[in-house]
Parts: sequence; structure tokens; C-alpha cells
Amino acid sequence: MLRKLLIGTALGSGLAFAAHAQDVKEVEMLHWWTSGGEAAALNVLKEDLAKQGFAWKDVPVAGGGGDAAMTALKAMVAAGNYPTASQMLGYTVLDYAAAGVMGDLTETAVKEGWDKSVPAALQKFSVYDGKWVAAPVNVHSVNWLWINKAVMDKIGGTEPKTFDDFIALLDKAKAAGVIPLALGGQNWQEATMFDSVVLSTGGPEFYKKAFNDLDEEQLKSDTMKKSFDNLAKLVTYVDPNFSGRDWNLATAMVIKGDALVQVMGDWAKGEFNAAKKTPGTDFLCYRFPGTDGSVVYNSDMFGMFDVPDDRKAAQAALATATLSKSFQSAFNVVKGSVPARTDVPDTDFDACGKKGMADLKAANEGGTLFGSLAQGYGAPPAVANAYKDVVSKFVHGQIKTSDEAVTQLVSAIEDAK
Amino acid sequence: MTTVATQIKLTPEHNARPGASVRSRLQDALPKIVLAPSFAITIVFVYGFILWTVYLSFTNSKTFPSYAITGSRAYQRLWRWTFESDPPSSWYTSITNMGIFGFLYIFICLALGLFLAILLDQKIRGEGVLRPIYLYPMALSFIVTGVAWKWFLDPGLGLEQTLHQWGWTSFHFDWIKNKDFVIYTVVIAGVWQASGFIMAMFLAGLRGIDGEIMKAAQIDGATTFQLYRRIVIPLLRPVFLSAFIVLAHLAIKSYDLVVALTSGGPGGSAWLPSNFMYEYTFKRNEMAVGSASAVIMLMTITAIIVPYLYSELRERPR
Amino acid sequence: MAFLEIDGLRKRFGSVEILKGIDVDLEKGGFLVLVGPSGCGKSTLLNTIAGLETITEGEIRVDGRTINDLHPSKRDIAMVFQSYALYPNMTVAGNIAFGMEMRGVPAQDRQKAIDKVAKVLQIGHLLQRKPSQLSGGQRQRVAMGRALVRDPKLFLFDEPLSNLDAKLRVDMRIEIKRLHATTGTTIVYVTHDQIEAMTLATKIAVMRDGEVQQFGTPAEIYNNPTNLFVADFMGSPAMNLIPATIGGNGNSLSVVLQREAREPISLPLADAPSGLSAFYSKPIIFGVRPEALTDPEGAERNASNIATADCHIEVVEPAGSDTFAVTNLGGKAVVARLRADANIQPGTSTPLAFNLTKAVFFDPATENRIL
Amino acid sequence: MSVIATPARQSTGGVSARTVNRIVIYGLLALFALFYLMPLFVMLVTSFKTMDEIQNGNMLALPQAPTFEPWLKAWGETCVGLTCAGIKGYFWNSIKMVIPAVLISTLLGALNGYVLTKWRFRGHTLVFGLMLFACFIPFQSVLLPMATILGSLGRFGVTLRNATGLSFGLGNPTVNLVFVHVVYGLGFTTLFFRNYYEAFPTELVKAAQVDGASFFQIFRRIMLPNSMPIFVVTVIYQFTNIWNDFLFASAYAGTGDAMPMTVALNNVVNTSTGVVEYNVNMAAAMIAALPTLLVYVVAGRYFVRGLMAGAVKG
Repeated sequence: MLRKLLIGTALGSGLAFAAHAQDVKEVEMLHWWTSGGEAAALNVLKEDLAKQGFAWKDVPVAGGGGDAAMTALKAMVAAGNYPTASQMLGYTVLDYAAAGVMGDLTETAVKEGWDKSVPAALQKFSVYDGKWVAAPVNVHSVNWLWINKAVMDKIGGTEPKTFDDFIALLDKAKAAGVIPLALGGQNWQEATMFDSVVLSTGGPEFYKKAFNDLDEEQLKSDTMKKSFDNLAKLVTYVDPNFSGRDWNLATAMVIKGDALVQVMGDWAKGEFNAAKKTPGTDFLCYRFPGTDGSVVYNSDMFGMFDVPDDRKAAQAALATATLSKSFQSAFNVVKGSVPARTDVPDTDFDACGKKGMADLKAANEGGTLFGSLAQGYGAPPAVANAYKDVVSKFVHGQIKTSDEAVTQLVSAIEDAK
Repeated sequence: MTTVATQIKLTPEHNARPGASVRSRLQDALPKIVLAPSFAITIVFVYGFILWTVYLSFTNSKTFPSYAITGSRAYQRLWRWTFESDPPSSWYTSITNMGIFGFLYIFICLALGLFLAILLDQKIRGEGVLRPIYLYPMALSFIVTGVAWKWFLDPGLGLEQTLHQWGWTSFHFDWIKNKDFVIYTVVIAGVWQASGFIMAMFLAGLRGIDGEIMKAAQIDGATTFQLYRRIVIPLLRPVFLSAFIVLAHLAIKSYDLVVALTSGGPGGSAWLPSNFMYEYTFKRNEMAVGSASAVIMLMTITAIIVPYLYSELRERPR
Repeated sequence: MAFLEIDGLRKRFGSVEILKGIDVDLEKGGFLVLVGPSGCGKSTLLNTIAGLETITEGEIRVDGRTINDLHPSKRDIAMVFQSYALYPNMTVAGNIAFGMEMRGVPAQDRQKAIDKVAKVLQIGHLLQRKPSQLSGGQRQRVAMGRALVRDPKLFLFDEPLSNLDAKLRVDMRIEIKRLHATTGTTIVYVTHDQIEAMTLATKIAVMRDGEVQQFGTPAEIYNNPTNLFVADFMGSPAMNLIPATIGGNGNSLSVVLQREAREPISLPLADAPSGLSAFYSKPIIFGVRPEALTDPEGAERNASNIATADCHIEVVEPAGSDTFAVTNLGGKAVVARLRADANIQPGTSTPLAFNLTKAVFFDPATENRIL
Repeated sequence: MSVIATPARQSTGGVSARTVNRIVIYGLLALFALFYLMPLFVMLVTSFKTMDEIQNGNMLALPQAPTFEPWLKAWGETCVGLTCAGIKGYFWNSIKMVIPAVLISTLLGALNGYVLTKWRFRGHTLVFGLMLFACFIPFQSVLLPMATILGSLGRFGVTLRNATGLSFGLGNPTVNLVFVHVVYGLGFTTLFFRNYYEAFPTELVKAAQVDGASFFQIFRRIMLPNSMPIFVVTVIYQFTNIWNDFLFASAYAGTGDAMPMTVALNNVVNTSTGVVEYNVNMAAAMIAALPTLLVYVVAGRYFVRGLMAGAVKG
């Protein structure tokens, strides 16, 4: 069907081209950044483009962390109405590229030197078959702890360096009558935390083999069992009402001091910022204990579609602007993430941001930059979701032991491959 | 009368013309011509798409449809998942939830709707105020009311916390957090949304019953309870059936209810088949499995609805 | 050539035959009543004449023109429906004028026609009302007005009086009869009420199960029913149909009626139908209308064949104008119609005169009249 | 129908059984009214609170310092995607999509019901059965094939425009949505009207035929003017369903200039990563629901009457 669609589109676009020889100075952009801070961040891009004379046709579809937007995208692609670009995650970009609906940015990429500035791990998802198909916007990192400093001071805690330190810290909080760990009991949050737990328990090599290469030996290893046991341990520090809670409510618990710590991606910083909290004085950002030196990332990308020729100029302008240093800096300061290229100055970033950028650079160079399985950068969506199922069922007790969890994980991933 | 007559005779229709037969044949076919577009649309956009879905379920379509038949792997997987109860597979959870939800939702909506309609039918002052209050939930999108319900049912934010603040500290209501009970909160919210509409249907049915039958039954010495049980409720049979159709259709399409209220529930324990279908088709890029689950849903609906339609449409021969 | 001719009309729904070959005709200005029990096909027949239902076989001609395939509106007919079928959303005037409006008759002319009809039917004061504001009788008039205003070749009435109360029904019946007399229109009228049929019709078709049982003038139908069904259906009180046997000797036959615990009655037949001799000592059905079974003083003077027999009277019903007496013959209740002042007591025996000139005989096997 | 409560026994007690009965009935009705109103209450009070109060206070408590700010923000300032002009602009998008969709689907339903009851033909029950069963198709499974077809129509529209200068609305997202809602609304509208016309006196149709009215004249002059009750029911049902639809709207009309209210609202309410302004969300939700609420309150009286008039008959 896609092929037919393509021919149809080509026909349509050909006709359109004949009719309007002039370029269409407009970018059509599908995304799910609809909340105040995110929209403000994206607005920077819109204005950059406006300066160059490109209009911005906004197609925002929020909900389900991009689920609704991806459904809309699928419908748009099925209809043959490709947007200029769409916010996309990891393997989805590759799926669309394989279907042959993505454009080719290689020319722009070569001119801008993306090959050198964008971390190789990201290029795995933005380059398909030797062609640039997407422009990465940012790099989020998920192995973070977000800690309320006042609570930390009250219980006399220090930065935990190992998993056992972390447990000891949580015990202290528990003794002090604070909820130790703020967690939102939705499968992606649980799995995101488990990404960190696995990295911490098994180390970088293990994480890569298990969650990026999906090596069955590692998936059913004792280390994986230990990871599940560690997860089970963590879950005992969670308040009873955690199930179904939105992540931002969990963050709010830390901000208000009801809870000590949340394990969450760096987008949580946006919440602290919005609550007018400063890193270092109001809250602390540490790497998840035992994961220092490694970065488990996910990244928002702007997938570029195979638009008619008269829209290609606008698309190139969008791509260039997206990866421009000024936008990368401005956007990521607001968003809480770090730039998708490693050569952006960190002057505008706060302490956590600076640390994040340094970590990313180090991990990129040291080969410890790993895709987050929970966030769709470790394996295709079918596998990632099967993984989230198993973790969530383990957390909520449908799966009762770590042995069973490992068996389930192996079979679920096998099933979904 | 003669004046009228001449005018009528003047009209041209009475002259037999050669083209008349074609025209009259067109006249005869007109009703079918009028119905045809609707019917054609239904055939293409409903039954055509159903066939398409059936076809896809036998391919290995992933992110996008692919058209090479690869066999019944999707069904084999669903079949296997049907029996994975410990730990429950998502499919097992979905279908058992559909059973629980479908039964309770339909049953409670019918019971509550009938009950409220009977109460409202007792010559109530302020019926004009109460009726829209019962009815309005149907007017709101669950994208919106889902959030309100989620808060209300959350033990840390809603009812439980409020009652604790008011001093009833032993009160405990955490179904929405409990994997074994979360589906019942979906029932509560679903009933809240639809029962008012069902009430309106029953109220209309009650108002349509001949008052003399009621009087006769009262003279026969029936108590109010007997009156309703023996006379009124049997007379409402057609309403029950219509309400059943409406509710069955709502139950099967309940998707946003689960998402907005529970985000799928702890460990996916609140999933319904429609969630399963959406997840697999759009989120997990397993379109073949999603299509197969849609086919099974449709087959189940067929098994339930078609006998009903058959009996209903056969009953009135002309 | 008759004005309305129906030849070999058949109507099937799938495998079910609703009308099984109807042949009827009606002269111009005639009044044909289709009568029969419900489900006999009389309304279907009317609908096929109106063009509201298609026919499977046969032909309908009006004034020499075949109208089989014409649209109802082009058959030059008007119809009055049982429920009156007044358009609830239009005023009385609107209802009457609707047909003209559909034909594109100019508004002024429509108004003239409405006024004229309103005058005839005395509904001028109702013209601006909606049907829901009218009484049953008024609706009936409006429905007739709607038909009259068209001045059609053929009027069709589908049980127009069945929704009225008894008194109004009689009034409207007279009204219709007067209308027919003054306008001279041709009418086909469906009813299940045999009194309406008798009083209104110039021709009656008695129908049963999609077949015409008998077609003729009211007098023919009444006096010479062709079969048991027609005999039983027409007339009120109904004809007494008494199981009997044929007895007698040699050249004179008699009817033998069994009685409970009494001697059978034997009535000698003076000029019996020739077919009756074949039924000698066999069972037949003896039909005699109540007015042909009366007290000897009230019996028809010029009747040639009257037989008298003592009968045991079980019930007496004074009806004002007449007195009905019920006796038991051949195991059936038999009604006799006596003078109003007949001195008769229940439980006594009294002589009753059988007017055998008016008597009819039926073959119980075929239910047909024995001629 | 109305049941007269069993006459009170002439008991010697002061309060008659009837009074007790009435108290129980009113009590129950009030209790259920509370149940139905509760979420609305939560939404209302939340929409008048400040964010601080929401985060620190009781969900059911009345606002300490009521503020209209969230409402003003929702109406004119909140961001839908990158455009921060509130949700007011999306009303028009929804209205220009919902009204044609409701009218067309209702009218077609009426025509179908008319044909299926008054102009029956062989196989009419099968046709009706097939159309009714169509109500049950899960919309998720038609999303993609429908998109494909809409896309082809759109391309045909472009060709048409290039050839004739007119695209006849093909490819326009609003037109697409109208089409989709008409297609998937037909089953229900046909069901409603068929059941209503089933009880509609056929003699009226016959009378009109004899009067010379054509197929369409009968429909327009006789059927439609007498269909008010069922019209109200169908319009309410269709209006709320189409107004509240999110799936089709987001998939086929996500672009800013045609985006219907629900998609805009969803974009306000559902944020992925970012701060959630519950008070603004609730206010936006209430604003978005106003038209449907209005329809229920204004037409609610006719609703039961309409259902009575035939919609509920098997």
C-alpha cells in the first residue's frame, strides 16, 4: 500500500510542482510538546525559522507520551499527507525510514558537519542506510536521582555512590517519616527506573548486552535476577498510593518535601524549574548510584519526511535550525535535557545541565552511552513494550518472583522480536 | 366542484408520453436509489474495512500493513495468550476484564437506569432539574471527566483523603490502585457516564405504558412492587433490548475510559480488548496481532448481537 | 362496458397469494362495497385499485383505460382512509389543498375549491385548525373533503366509519349516501360491516380468503346467498343455519329439523329447488332468515309457501321495533323475528311460521347453495 | 404512566406511609443526584482555585480565594501547541465540522428510515441489519484504511483543482471529518429513524401518494414535519458523539487551522513532560463541554419525549 501511496503522492506532488513552481515557505510540524515550558522551547525554533521567512504550521497532538501523535502520524502517512517533520522516538524513525517515506538530509548534514558533532549512538537512529533522515533535538538521560535538599539535610544523607548506599539512604528517610521514594506506578516510569537499576546492578557491559543487544544469555542471567530483586527492594520504599500516578505528581512530592527522591529522566528538572527551585540549594541531581560515567539516554528527533520538492528548502532550513548551536542551547536549557551535539557551549545551563552535558560527552567518548530500553532506544517498540509489561507486572505483583520475572522477560522479548 | 375538476384535468401528467415508462420505472427505483449511497458507504467503509482487517490478521504486518499472507501466527499467539493466566498475559487480562466489565456495566446501568426512572416517574417535583443532572455525564468527553474521576478515586487525593480529613480515618478505598479491583473503578465511572441515558430511555418507556393497565392491576390488588415486577417490567422489554444494544456498543468501545481513568491500571490490569487492539496496532507496531484481536472482538460481537437482530427483525413481518 | 373493470386480478407476496383472481365490475355512478371479515383481502384489493400496491396478474381498467401501472396520483382517484390519514402538521385547509398544491394548482383556485368543499361538508369554521383539534366526526368530514375536492373519476373508501361511535356512524353513512346521490360519483367502499354494505351499495362483493364469494346487488346477496359463508355473513341478526335432513315421500320433499326431547319438525316443501332431490334423507343446512320465521299473524301474506310448527321458546328479546324469540332447532339456537306486540313467553311453546319461499338450502360438504 | 403510590392505610399513626414513601424517594433521588454531580463539582471548584491551593488543599473543598484567572487563561491565553491564544479559536473549527456532520447524518438517517419502513423492498431487513451492525465496528480498526481512502480523495481533489479550479472540498480536513462522522453515524441515525417511522401511520404516506406527492415531497412535507421528537434525539446523540470525538479528529484534522475542540483540549490537558495546570485544564474542559451541556439542558425536555416517541421501541 505504501508503494502505491508513494506513487500517488509523487503524482500529486508532481502536479503540485507544475502548478506552483515556487517553493512553499512553510514547515508542517507534528509534535506532542504542548505544555507551557515545552511549547516555549519549541517556539524558539519557530521564531528562528520565521526570521528566515518560513511559516510554521503547527500540528500538536498530545497524549500518552506521543502515542496519540504517532497514531495521527500513521494516519497522515497512510493518507499520503506527510508533514515536513515530526517529533519521533528511536526505532520509530527507522521503521518509517524502512517504509521509504523519510526524506534525505545528507546534504545539509554534510554541510553542517553533523557526523562529527552528533554522538554516534544517536546517529544510529537518525541515519538510515547511509542517509540522514532525522535531526536529533536533544538528549535526555534517564539515570538520574532527583532529591529534595531540605529533606536530605534533615535526615543527614549524603550522595549515595552504590546501590547499597542508596538503600541505606532510603532507610534513613523511612526512619524520619518521609516517603523515601516517589514513584509513579505507570509501566513506563517503572521500566525507566529499572533501566537504571540494571545498569547499576550489572554494569555498562551487561546493560548493553541485555538491553541493547537483547542477548538471551544476559536476559536470563543471575545478574538480571539480582536486578529484579533490587527493583523489588526499591519498591518497598514507595508509598502505597503510587500506582497509576503521573510522573509529575511524583516529582511534586519531592518538590514539596513529602518524598526524598525520585528516579526519573532529566525532564523532571523542568518541574523543579517551574516551581522556582534551584539546583544545589533546593534540589540535588545525582546519577543513579553505581551508574556514574554511563548515560542511559533517549532523544527527541525530528523525523524528516519525503516531502514534495517545493517543500524541501523549508525542510532543510528546519533541519539546520534544529541542530544550530544557538537553538540547541536555548531549547535544552528550558527543556531540562542536554544538546544533541557535543560542541554546544554550556554557559547558559545550570549545574545539573552542565553535569549532564559533561557526562554525555564522556559517555560518548568512552562508549558508555546506551539507549534506554524503556524509552524506545534499546529495542523496537514491540520489545520495549513487552519489557515494560514484565517490569510493571513484577512491580504490581502479577509476577511474584525474580525467577519468574526473568523467564517472562525472555519469553516476552522472544515473542515480540 | 367542476372548477376544480377542470384544473386537474389540465395537468400534463395525464397525457401518456413515450418517455413515461422510463420515468415511472425511475420513480419505482427511487427509494432504492436514495438508500443506495448509505448502503454502499456502509459496505465499503464498514464491511470492506472489516475484510481488510481480517486479511491483515493473516499477514505479518508490523508498523505498516504488509500484504503477503504469512499464516495464522497472530491467532496462534492470541490463542496461547488466552490461557496464560499466571502471570496473566495482557490478552488474558483484556478478555477477562471485558467479561467482568461488560457484565457489570450493562447490568448495573440497566438496574440503576430502571430504578431511577421508576423513582422519577412518581410525580416528582423538580423532575426537570433532576433529569438533566442524571443525563449530563453523557454529554462530556471522558478526556475531561476521566481526570476528575481519577482524582476522586485516588486514595491520596480524593474521597479517602477527604474522609480522613473529616475524621473518618478508618475509611479505606483504594480500588484504583489495586490490580484486582481497578476494573471495578472503570465500571463505576462507566456507569456514572451512561446510566443517566439509560434512565431516560426507561423513563420514556414508562411514560409510554398505558395508564389503564396500571389501574387495572391496582384494582386487582397488586402492590407497587408486584405492579412493577409483574406488569411494568415485562412491558418494558423492547426498552431493555434497545438499552442493551446501546450499552453493548458503548462497552465494546470503552477505550478512553480505561486510559483516562487508570492509564491501563497497575501492571496493565485494567486493559480491555479495545486497549489491547490499540496498543498492538499503534504502539507496539504489531499490526497483525492488533488486527487479529479486532477480528476476535468483532466475532464475539457478532455472536451476541446477530441473534438479537435476527429475532428482532423477524418478529415484524409485513 | 362497465366503468370500473377488474379482470383476473392476482396478488402474491412471495408464495402467499393474497388475491386469488378477482373479477368485478361497476357501472358509472355505481357504489361498490367490498365486504368481508378482516384478512379477506378487501383492503388489499382497494389498495391495488388505488395503485398503492402492485398487482401480480390481471388488469384494472377505469373508463376503458388500463391503470395497472399508473402512479396513484395519475389514476384520477381519491381515497378516504380508515384513520383519515390527515396530515397532522397541516391545517384543515392545508390538508384539503395538499393534492392540488402537488399538482401546481394556483393558490387562488385552491382557495375557491376549499371554500366550495367546506360549504358542502359544513366545515368552513374548521379550516384553520389542526387535525389534533378536531373531533372524530369532524376529521371524517375533512377526510371526505380532501377526497371530494379532487372530483375524481373514482372514490375509494377504506372503512371510513369504523372509528366513529354508533350514532355518528349512522349519520355519516347517510351523509355518504346523500353525497353519492347528489354528485353521482363512482365509489368503491371497503367495510366489514354488512349493514353499511347493504345500505350503501349498488353492488356488493363479499370476499373471503382473497376470493370473491358472491358479487351482486344487495338484494341478490341478501336473498340468494351462493354459499354458507355469504348467508352467514350478510344480515343482522344473521340467517339461521340449521342442520337438517331431507325427508318426505315420492314427489314432495320436506325438511326435517331435529329437536331436543321432542318430535322432529317436518316442513313440507312446495316448490323445492330441483337439486334438493339428490339429498333425499341426507343432511343439509337449512337457511332461514329471522324475518322469514315469524308469528303466523305477521307472516308475509303473499308468500306462497308457509309452514307452521310449534316451537319451544327459550329466550325472548324485545327490541322495540321487533321482538326476537330464540328457539332450538337441529341443536342450534334459532332466532325468529316477531311483531313488537307479539304476546309470547319464554318457556312456552308457540306456533311459528316458516316462510319457505325465502328459505335456502346448502350442501354441508361443499357449503354451496343447493339450487 | 404514573403510579399512584398504594393508598395509605388509614393508620392511627401521625405520619402516613405515603409521606414516608415520598421522603425515601426524594432522599434516594437526591443521593443519586450527588453521585452524578460530584465530578462536575470537583471540576468546578478546581477551576476556581489557584495552583497552590490545588496542590496543598482538599480536592472537595471550596476555593479559599476564588479566581477567574484559570477561566480567562483557558479561554484566551493557554497554549495549544505553539499557539498561545486559548481554546476560543477552536470552537469555530468544531462547530463548522459538527453541524454539517450532524445534519447530513441525521438527514440521511431519516431518508434511510423512511425508505426502510415506507418503501420496503425485498431484503430490506438484511440491509437494515447490515447497517445496524455497522455501529459496532471498533473505530481504531478503521483508522488506517480510512486515512488511505481520504488521502486518495485528497489527491483526486488536487487533480480536480488543477483541472477545474475547484476541489469540491476533497482533501480538506474539515470535509474529511464530516465525511467520516457521517459514515460512522449512519447506523445509529438509521436505527433511530427506522424505529420511529415503523410506528408512523402508513396511511398518511398512502394519502399523500394519492394526493400526487412524489417520494421526496412526501418526505419533506409529511414525514419530516412530523419527526420533531426523533429529530431531537438523533441530533443530541450525534452532536455529543461527534463533538467529543478525539480519535478521528486527531488523526485526520490535527493541523492547526482545522483542529477541532477536543484535540485542542487534549493538547491542553495532556502534557507529556511539563507542568500540569489543573485549574486551567478544568476550566478549558468546562468551556469545551459547554455546547454539549447546553444542548442537553435546552433540548433535554424533548429528549425523553423523543425517546418516548419511538426511539426506544425495539
